Amino acid sequence: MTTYVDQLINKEYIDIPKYSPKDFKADIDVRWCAGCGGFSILAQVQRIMPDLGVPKEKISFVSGIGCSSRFPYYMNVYGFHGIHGRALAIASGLKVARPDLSVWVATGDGDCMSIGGNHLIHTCRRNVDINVIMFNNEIYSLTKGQASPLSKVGQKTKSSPLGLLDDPFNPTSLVLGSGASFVARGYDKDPGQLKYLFERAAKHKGFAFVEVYTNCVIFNDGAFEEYTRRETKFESTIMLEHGKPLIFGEKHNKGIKMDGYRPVVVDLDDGIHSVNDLIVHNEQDSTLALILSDMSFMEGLPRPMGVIQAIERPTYDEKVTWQIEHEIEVKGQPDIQKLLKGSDSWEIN
Amino acid sequence: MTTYVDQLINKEYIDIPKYSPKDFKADIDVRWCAGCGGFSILAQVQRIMPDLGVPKEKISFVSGIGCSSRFPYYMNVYGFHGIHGRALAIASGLKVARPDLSVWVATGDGDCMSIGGNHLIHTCRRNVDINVIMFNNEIYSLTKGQASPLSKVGQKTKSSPLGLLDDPFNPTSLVLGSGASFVARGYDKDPGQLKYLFERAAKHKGFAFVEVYTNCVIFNDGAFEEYTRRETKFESTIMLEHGKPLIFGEKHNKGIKMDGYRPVVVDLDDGIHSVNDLIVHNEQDSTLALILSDMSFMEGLPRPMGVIQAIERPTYDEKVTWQIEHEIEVKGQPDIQKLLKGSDSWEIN
Amino acid sequence: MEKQIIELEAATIRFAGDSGDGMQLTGTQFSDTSAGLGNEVNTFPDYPSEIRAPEGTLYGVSAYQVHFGNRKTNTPGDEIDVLVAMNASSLKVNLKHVRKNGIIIANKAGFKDKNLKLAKYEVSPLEDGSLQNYQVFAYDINEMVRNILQDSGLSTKDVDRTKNLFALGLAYCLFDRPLAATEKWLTKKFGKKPEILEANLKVLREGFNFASENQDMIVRYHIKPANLEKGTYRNITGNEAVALGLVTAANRANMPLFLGSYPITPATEILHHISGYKQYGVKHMQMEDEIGGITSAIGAAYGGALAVTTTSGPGLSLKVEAMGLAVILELPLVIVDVQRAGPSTGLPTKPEQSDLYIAMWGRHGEAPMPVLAATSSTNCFEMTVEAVRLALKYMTPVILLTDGYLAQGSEAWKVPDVNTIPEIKVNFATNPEGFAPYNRDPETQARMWAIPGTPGLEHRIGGLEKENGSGLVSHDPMNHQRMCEIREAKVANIANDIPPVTVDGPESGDLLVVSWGSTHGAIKNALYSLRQKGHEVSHVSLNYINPLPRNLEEVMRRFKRILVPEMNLGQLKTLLQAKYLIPIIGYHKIQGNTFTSKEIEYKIEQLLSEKEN
Amino acid sequence: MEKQIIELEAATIRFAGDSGDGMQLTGTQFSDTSAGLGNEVNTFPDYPSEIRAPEGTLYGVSAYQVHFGNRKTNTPGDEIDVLVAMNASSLKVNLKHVRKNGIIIANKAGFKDKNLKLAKYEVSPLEDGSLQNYQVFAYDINEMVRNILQDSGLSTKDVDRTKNLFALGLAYCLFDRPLAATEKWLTKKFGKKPEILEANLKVLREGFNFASENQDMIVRYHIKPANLEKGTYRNITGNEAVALGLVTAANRANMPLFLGSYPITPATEILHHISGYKQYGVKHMQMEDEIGGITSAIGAAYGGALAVTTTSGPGLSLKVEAMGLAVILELPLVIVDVQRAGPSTGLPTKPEQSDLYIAMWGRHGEAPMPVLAATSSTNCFEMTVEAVRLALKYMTPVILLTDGYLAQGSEAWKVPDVNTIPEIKVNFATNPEGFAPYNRDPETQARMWAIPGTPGLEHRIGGLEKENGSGLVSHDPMNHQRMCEIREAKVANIANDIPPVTVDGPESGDLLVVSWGSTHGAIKNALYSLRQKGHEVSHVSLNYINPLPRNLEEVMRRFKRILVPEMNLGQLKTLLQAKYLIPIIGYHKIQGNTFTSKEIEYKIEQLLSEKEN
Ligand SMILES: Cc1ncc(C[n+]2csc(CCOP(=O)(O)OP(=O)(O)O)c2C)c(N)n1
Ligand SMILES: Cc1ncc(C[n+]2csc(CCOP(=O)(O)OP(=O)(O)O)c2C)c(N)n1
Ligand code: SF4
Ligand code: SF4
Ligand SMILES: [Mg+2]
Ligand SMILES: [Mg+2]
Repeated sequence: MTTYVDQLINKEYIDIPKYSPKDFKADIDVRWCAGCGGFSILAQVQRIMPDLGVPKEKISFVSGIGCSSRFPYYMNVYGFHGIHGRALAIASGLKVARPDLSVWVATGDGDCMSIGGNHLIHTCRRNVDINVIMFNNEIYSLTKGQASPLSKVGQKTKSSPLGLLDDPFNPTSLVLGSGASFVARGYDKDPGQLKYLFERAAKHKGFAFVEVYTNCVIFNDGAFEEYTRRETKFESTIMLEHGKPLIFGEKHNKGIKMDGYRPVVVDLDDGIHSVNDLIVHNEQDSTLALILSDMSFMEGLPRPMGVIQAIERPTYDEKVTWQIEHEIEVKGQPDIQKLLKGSDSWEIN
Repeated sequence: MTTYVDQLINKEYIDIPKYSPKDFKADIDVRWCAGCGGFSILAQVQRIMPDLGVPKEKISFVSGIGCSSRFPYYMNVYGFHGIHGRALAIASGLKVARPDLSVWVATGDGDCMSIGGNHLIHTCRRNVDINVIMFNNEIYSLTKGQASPLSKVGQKTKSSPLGLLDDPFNPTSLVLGSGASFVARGYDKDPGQLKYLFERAAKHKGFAFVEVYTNCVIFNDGAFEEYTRRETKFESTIMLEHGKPLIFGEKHNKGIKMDGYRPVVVDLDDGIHSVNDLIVHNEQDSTLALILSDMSFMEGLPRPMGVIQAIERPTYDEKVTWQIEHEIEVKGQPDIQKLLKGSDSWEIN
Repeated sequence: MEKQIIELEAATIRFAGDSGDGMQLTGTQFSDTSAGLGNEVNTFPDYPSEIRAPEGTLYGVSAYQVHFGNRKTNTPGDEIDVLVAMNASSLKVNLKHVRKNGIIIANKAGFKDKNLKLAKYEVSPLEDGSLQNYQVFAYDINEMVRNILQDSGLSTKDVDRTKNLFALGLAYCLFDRPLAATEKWLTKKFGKKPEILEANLKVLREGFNFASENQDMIVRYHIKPANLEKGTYRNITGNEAVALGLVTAANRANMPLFLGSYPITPATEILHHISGYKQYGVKHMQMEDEIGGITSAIGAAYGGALAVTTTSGPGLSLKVEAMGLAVILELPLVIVDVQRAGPSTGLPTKPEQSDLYIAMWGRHGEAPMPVLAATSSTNCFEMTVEAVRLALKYMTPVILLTDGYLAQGSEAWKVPDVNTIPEIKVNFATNPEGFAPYNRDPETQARMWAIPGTPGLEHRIGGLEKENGSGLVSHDPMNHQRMCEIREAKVANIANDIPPVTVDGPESGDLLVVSWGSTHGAIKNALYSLRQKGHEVSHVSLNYINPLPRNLEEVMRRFKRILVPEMNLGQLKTLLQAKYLIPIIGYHKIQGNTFTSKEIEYKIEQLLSEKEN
Repeated sequence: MEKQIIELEAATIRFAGDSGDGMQLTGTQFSDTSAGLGNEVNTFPDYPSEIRAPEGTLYGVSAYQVHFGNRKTNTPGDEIDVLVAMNASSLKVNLKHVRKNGIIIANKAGFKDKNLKLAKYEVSPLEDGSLQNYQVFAYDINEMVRNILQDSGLSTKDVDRTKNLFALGLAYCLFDRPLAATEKWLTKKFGKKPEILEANLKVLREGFNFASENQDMIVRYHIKPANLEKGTYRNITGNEAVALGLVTAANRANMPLFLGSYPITPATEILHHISGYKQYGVKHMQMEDEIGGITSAIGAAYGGALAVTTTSGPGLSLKVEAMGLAVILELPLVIVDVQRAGPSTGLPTKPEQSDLYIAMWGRHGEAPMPVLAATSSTNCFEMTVEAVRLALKYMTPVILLTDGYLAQGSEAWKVPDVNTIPEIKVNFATNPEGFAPYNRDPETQARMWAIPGTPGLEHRIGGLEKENGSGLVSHDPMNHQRMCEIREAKVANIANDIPPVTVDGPESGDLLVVSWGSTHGAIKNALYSLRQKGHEVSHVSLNYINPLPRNLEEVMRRFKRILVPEMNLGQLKTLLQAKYLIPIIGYHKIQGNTFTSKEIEYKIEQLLSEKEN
């Protein structure tokens, strides 16, 4: 007897309706502050949904607690506003129970990397097929302005009025070190790239982590200005493209090469260096990914944006399904009565 | 008025007694199984204690729960057998409250990297000056044989009788990705190197993480045989030494060089390669550390043993002290009465 | 023009407007001024859970209420005498609390079509006669301030921002209060921006003048100073009182203070305050989660610090396992839980008293712990010091319960002289002779406290059951029973070290109201009013919940009926019935806000009349 | 030689030795053989918390006890009739439980000087006359098996390892049991190692023969088969019963099963079993911690699985926050807590009943939840199915309490016919018309369950308070009160859907014993014995704790006195007193083991005699 859940899992879709982004807007006011970076993320997520190739009812958004974690309320799909830090564990259970769903997690830098840190690293390791969007505003916003594990050393926040002592995580290094298979970074003010990254994350079979620099106009306004402002962004960031050399700068005249095991900036106009010296990005090279991520936090080096790594390996949820199929293949269809009886029973007559 | 704690913190030691390892043995039977790898760790820790330059009463061992976490009972210093997964948070509070202490944590692969994962990564990031010895036996022993996050894919354990589906962490990558300042690896059957690594960890100002491959004779016997058996260990491991090229093999005829951004094995006898091609280990190069750690889990490459990284930066606990000193310097000696009065009081007469 | 002066015992004013309208600031100024005049003062800020809700919406209304009087005010007041409504939504949301014939000062500029629509009014309430039961004074304050500042050179945006000060000036006039304190405060705040300062002062004064010259507003209220003890006073919220209580207690115990915490509304301000006290040698760690918060504190306690962790409901739930560890370790630890409405995330910005169960019983195994509760914002200070005293004296974790209402509301507080607060004695073990970590003080049953760094006392402790005395791990059955009983008796025995309850009202009779925590104030006011009507009702207000004061049972037995009003579904009721087998009449309000005095009054009158039938 | 046959109703044998002596296996064999003969059987393994404690030590003793009889045995037995002691330590540790005149079979080889020293004996108890109150049979079993196997070619180590089978053979002879079942089992186990098999069979038989020919051992005990229902039987531990109950319930509900868990003694075996059931489509995740265990289960429940999480005390403490989430989400979830001795790590391998408080009240906010308790190892199966039924029918998390004693002890279990277990109906919402996620079933108050994948029912839920019906986030005060009351009423209402309590004994009278969970068995045996002495005492055994069965109060009121024995300091007592205001006589044993029947019997006799005075 197939269960209702099995029916849903196995349902075949002949033609999925043609959606527009509007179909994914929930009928509710978005309660973020005017100017919040979240709006840009929401718009891009809603833009890519129609083309996922997934019927609306098969999409689920899970979140924790925070301004960012209000996200599911704004999406007209299945939504689960969880508790602080637990979105990824909830989503893991959901995805394993329901591999047919497209499972997304919206989370903040605190929700994801502070209280949720343990679930994050283990979900990376297991490679559960979940798409995570981490709204990084380098602050706790919903609770009105305390330091997050991504806040800067020395930063004055409500919980560090005399200057923050903690060193922050390098968030992409953390997830790479934990075994994440897809890692990318974008920012709220570049909607085109965001859209691309969300599409890539959706397509990636396995755990996909997208960090988004998200301006909080109230509690940490301008935290990412250096990387997003027209005047500075060309020098302070580098856009990664698979197969392309690492070139940056407003005039495309700077590059990154390896000096021993360390990346350094070279001037392409210095008559000494050429494009051939430069690192060529390869999304499938795990060591390169570590180098690029590590470089993000190095003084004098631009911050890589885009897809840092995209390496597929079997996902946890599909392995669960395979193991069940394999067991049934080997041992036959289940017989509960036999299970109850066990191997050492006796009869009383 | 100085507090009793202040007196302890500020106490000066003219001469510390000459200890022998025996002074650090607690008067209690060690309740590990005969042959447990833990004995080797215990012996080496007791051996290095006399030379720490720290009076016995200033040493504290903290642990969680597990076979390995019984460790503090066996040391005749201050000991705290905590709850599962929380050793590092307990130790952080202890070290911040008591920067005068030499604080050590004994933990298992489950205690440290499963339930304790969040405290681990945050303690790495903050760089609290704690020395961590992680007894990695790739299994939950105290609970009698379930998979740990370091168990191997496909491994049959009590909780994965049909084969484990989870991909394990690469533990050194996890801590490096989290910002650990000192990272090393040794194994129970090489006591000499263990002693060296513990000494180095003790000397390192900041968070020091030593992973020790620890054989559990009962629930995961032989898990590390490849790396510890005479017949295979020379080909399957490489001993890192600062400033030395990466050479390994029973006949010292193999080396590791970089091929692009990836480490590869070269044959030093092939007439093509020489020592000059090889990576030279540098404990202070964070990128190299990532490469070496990543290489640990790569097919065909030897597993690095020894100090993978040792980079000092200010510790969290000393920054706390500095901030207090700075505040007193700037604002003067504290006056509680003034604090209570606040800035907006009024008088009623 | 002659004004009609009305003498009042107490009054309540509420400033309400959009989140951006500066109502919190306006309310604070009014409160400070009143307190400075010698009034008793209680305040409560009431703001949306959204950070910046969209302008003009119903859920974006932000308000600040001030209750002030010549006698103890006890609560921020349940009925509003004067409502300042800066827009239509703020009127809509607050009108139901304005007393009949109360005054409404409305800013007409906030009642345009757009505002009405957002407030879901069809017609302007200022025009449709629906406010006939109130005294309404509606002016276009935006226009007025633009006129006042037309030559100031300030931008319209800056000009419009001063409108709250116009309203404040008006309110000052209405209640016959001087401008001086606010003028001084403005001068301090805008000292470096003279044009802004000038504009603000001008608007404030013009507001006052407008009211004093206005023909319609002929009534003036006058409230005499309260009969306050001499001394230095300040306003204090419950959260700040806890923070200051901790620093003070650490000082009295001559111990370093350590706070391990994680932000959570409405407890976070304790962390904010403490994190600014570095000058006082206070250490704090904002940990990765609440489990880290409490376990780092336990580590610090082990190291000899006065260790504290602060949180609210969801965080308390996460600390449960570690609280059990603290119990078996018998280490001193103060756990402050600022209660909010649950279950789960619930109504995170709203107060509730529903963490009593978890505080009493929320741990696996037998893990008893003293539970204290603060009854007012200022009482938070005293109970914090008391929690520290008990934790240190009895070597035990102690839970202090406050709630969002006490935590964020404020009261005028007589600043105590630190030296009059009793010293807290702590005896660290230092003598190796005969030392064992679970040797106990024969009187308190507190175990010895030996901290790392003390030569010769090296020992091991942990979460496994340990032998009484030696502290060695023990699986001995009788020892376990004994240790469980000792831990329970140690806490129960604290009953001999805390004040017996006192009865407010007759010592025996028909009806006794028993309350705990923040319902205190509303009940006090209800009884005040009932007594004026000639009813004799008694009240016991509990600060100690575990153990209960030793005379409580006897006191309760002197009454025929016991009423327990709680902001939950009957948690103290469960406890009292279980302990004393005395039937309790529960009165359960669980609506994300406290009881009003009127509600209590009504409930009691109902009970009294039932009796008469 | 003629043997003296003694007919017994029941007997208790305990096999005790070093951890490496194979006592668990020996005991299991004895139990299986007895059960196969048609006896009622209860067993309990008792092993050290160390994995491999050092040889010969007191704390390294491992034992397995079997209680078997021709009537319901109920417990593993409190007094030992026959103790097999393979070394000095095992005698020392277990002697106090051997009844007067009981039999002790001792392996002399385990009483050498080294053993005596480790067991802290000055002189050998086999020689100093201290065992005169027992029938002692001491032989050098090591030597005997070496003789028996001298030509086997096996190593001494392998030879020595067979000594437990010699003892088993002896025991079989003593109790007149056949060897066939164990022979069969050995054959299956060592089929591939014929020399080992041969040796084992030989030693087993020689043990039997030795006893039958031995001049001293003239007594034989005979225990008739019990009057068991016809059917298929097996031994089952409480943990396996839970695992099988879950799979069965999932089958009856036609739902996929999902377990999110984290290992912890003594609950881990549930995870072990479930993780082997892949063939049955069961999914499980061993999560990183207990919080992940429960939250992954909540995620799976949201996705439409029958979701379960299993743990013991410390793990339950960690799940507290997420349990509150499940309450407000109103999603079905089964939480199994296998209780062990706390607080904190406590005595991790020992049973206790001290998680009742946390199960009832251990959540912030008002977060009521049904609480069930299993009373025996086999009852774990039924109560698991029942927990699933209630969770699914009422859309609520349900806690099932078992304990280490039930979990690891085993009983003979009549395997049920799956098809006789009632189907569990689950109605997923599928119709978009008028759908709202918090619309409720008028009878059960269960909300609608709409799961992802269902077209047209897209909606959002979460931990914030929500409007009844629509499920939209709501800060409305009255809605919050209503929702809190609905959640409470929904659970309370389950009282109408569970069986009323039945009284074992007279329906009214002087003394009623009320118990919950695993104390059931000891009380049953005590009452059996008391009745034989002519005492009329009644007993109510609770499977349902929240809500309590609807007739319980009335039943209790029919008795003058109520005794509640619990393995804690009075947790059910607190609950009953709070609910019914009926005074309870508590009897609190908290020693890491259960009550013996004798203790209960004695306590009751004492109460009865007090009455007589
Ligand atoms: C268990 C628990 N602890 C703490 C909180 C309080 N809390 C809510 S959101 C939050 C942090 C939010 O920061 P982030 O995840 O960065 O989200 P943002 O608001 O910045 O988008 C905290 C501490 C909570 N709700 N639950
Ligand atoms: C909160 C909690 N969860 C689970 C347990 C059970 N437990 C004790 S030790 C352990 C794992 C031990 O594994 P590891 O840390 O690798 O230590 P080892 O025994 O292998 O040295 C577990 C799951 C516990 N004591 N507390
Ligand atoms: S407070 Fe910050 S993060 Fe939150 S909604 Fe406003 S701008 Fe966005
Ligand atoms: S079970 Fe394994 S880890 Fe534990 S003491 Fe024995 S050998 Fe060591
Ligand atoms: Mg944030
Ligand atoms: Mg381990």
